[in-house]
Amino acid sequence: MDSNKVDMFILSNGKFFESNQLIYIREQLLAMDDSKWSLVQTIQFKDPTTSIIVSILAGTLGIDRFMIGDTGLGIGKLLTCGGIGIWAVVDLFLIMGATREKNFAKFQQLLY
Amino acid sequence: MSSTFIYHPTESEAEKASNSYLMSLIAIMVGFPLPIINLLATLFFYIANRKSTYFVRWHCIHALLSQLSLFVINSIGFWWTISVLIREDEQVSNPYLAYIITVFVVNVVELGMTIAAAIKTRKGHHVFWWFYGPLTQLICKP
Amino acid sequence: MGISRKNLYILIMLFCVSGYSWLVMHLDSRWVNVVGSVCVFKKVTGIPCPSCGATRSMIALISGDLINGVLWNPIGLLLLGGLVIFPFWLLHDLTLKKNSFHVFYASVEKTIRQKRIAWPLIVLVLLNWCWNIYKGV
Amino acid sequence: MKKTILQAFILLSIAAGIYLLISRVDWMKLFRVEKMTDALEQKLGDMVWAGMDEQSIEEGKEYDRVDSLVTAICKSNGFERKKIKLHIMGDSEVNAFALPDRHMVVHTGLINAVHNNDELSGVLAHEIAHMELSHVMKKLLKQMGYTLLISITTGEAGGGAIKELLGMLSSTAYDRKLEKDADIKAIEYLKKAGISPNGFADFLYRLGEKDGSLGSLSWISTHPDSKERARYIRGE
Repeated sequence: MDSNKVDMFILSNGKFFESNQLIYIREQLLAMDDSKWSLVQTIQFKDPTTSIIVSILAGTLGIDRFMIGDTGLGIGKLLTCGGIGIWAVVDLFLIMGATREKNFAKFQQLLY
Repeated sequence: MSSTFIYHPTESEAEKASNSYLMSLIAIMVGFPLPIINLLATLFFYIANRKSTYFVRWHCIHALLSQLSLFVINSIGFWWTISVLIREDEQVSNPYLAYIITVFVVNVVELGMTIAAAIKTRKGHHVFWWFYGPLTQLICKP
Repeated sequence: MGISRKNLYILIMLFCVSGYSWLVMHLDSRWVNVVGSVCVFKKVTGIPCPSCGATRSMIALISGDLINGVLWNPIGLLLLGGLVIFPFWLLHDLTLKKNSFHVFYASVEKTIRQKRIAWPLIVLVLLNWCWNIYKGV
Repeated sequence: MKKTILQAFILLSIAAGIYLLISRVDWMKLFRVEKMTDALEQKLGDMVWAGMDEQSIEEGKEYDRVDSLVTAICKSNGFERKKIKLHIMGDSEVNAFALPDRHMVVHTGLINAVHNNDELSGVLAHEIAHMELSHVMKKLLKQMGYTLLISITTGEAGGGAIKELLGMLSSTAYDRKLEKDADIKAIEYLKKAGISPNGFADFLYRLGEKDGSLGSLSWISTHPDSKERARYIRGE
């Protein structure tokens, strides 16, 4: 794929991934067929900043987990009052990483 | 004190390691009268990150160990306070007041060190506390 | 995608261990008086969260009081059911090296994500929440 | 490994050292714990009393009778009579209780229930013992601590708490150990005043029988095992 396009993608979507994943993503994109470009552009990534805000506001209700697609964990959190508060606190610091992992998994699905 | 780590951590590693310290601070505030909350929180944080890179794991354990000793000290203070408040044969006494003040001092020192550690690890520096550092080194292998 | 088998099993084990220790703590009524509500949501907003009262519900259920158990919060029924069933299920899976629970979990997650299942569930949770607030749990 | 153990040992010693150093200071004196407790007691006493003022009778035949008995006990035991604020209340309930800051409340129901002055002296000595042993404040502080704890943890602090607290006091529900302590002290006071504790024992025994003629028996309902108490008072 054209390196210009790849750099544009990295620039606009960089915040959705871990910094160490970006190198890998860049390599994958460069090796990718041009026909997939439109597909790459249509993927909706979740913003880690949004998820941490949701986590702060409604973490004890598990909304943050529902949002990034961990439905089971969200239910667990909802039913246990955010893991008696402890899980909610821990998740406050995990949710951004978890969101990026989800985004990365989504990107990887595209490759196969 | 801080020293160099065996490798230079990336930005995301530094952030996660720093989070482990930050989280212990928040957990103390959320669970205030109960000392076990911060211990459990750091433990769960470590479990969630146990597959992470060496730098992140190292700092999770570092934070966990420091919270563990804090938990012991604070628990004694907590239950002593409860018994002073509830039991008829336990009164506010000089040893009690001295202990509570000691607990306070220890917690403030810990608080300062944790904040410093959170800032330093965020910048990618390796924080290495006296006693806790070598202990973590023993537990956490690359 | 989704949670790995190992992570799920660790999580469920954590849930069971902490759930049982939580219940044992609450069997001693003095503990309830000393600690009171731990719900962060209730402390901050002043209104009970959807699962507030679940502990009291479970305590009532354990002592055989089915009616009060449901009245406190039906979620207690779900949680207690999980606490009773999960350990056996996990034990079965781990000893026979199977992954039936993981499969079950994944299928539940998939089912729940379907809109025609999700919406009624959300409404149910919200109704239960309203009931909780009305009861003043 | 060895170094880490050594460091652990040093760290523990430092912590212990800090504690020992801090405990050298007399914090009780520094924080004026006792003085603050006294001031609090006075305030609480005034507060409780403010709510009961109207029903109190501070003169008349019954007041004089109780007053003379209290004075007699105080005199022979070397207590300052002036410090005890005696209040008689027109209430048919058989009850007497001590409030913070040495307010002593005696119901007319109790005065009518006793057969003679010895019996009345026994009850009065018991309440004075509660005051002298600072049971009132001890109990109140525990109750306050408890309420405080609950309000911190549940976040449901309110005006109801303090009201409940004061209600607790008038019910005189002390725990068993404090009651026994007060009984033993009361016997001591009675003996010094030259009054036979048998009267007190008789009274307790009668309460234990739950004699219908006594009317409402709140004093006894909060003081359990009155027959047993009568027995050990006789045995002394």
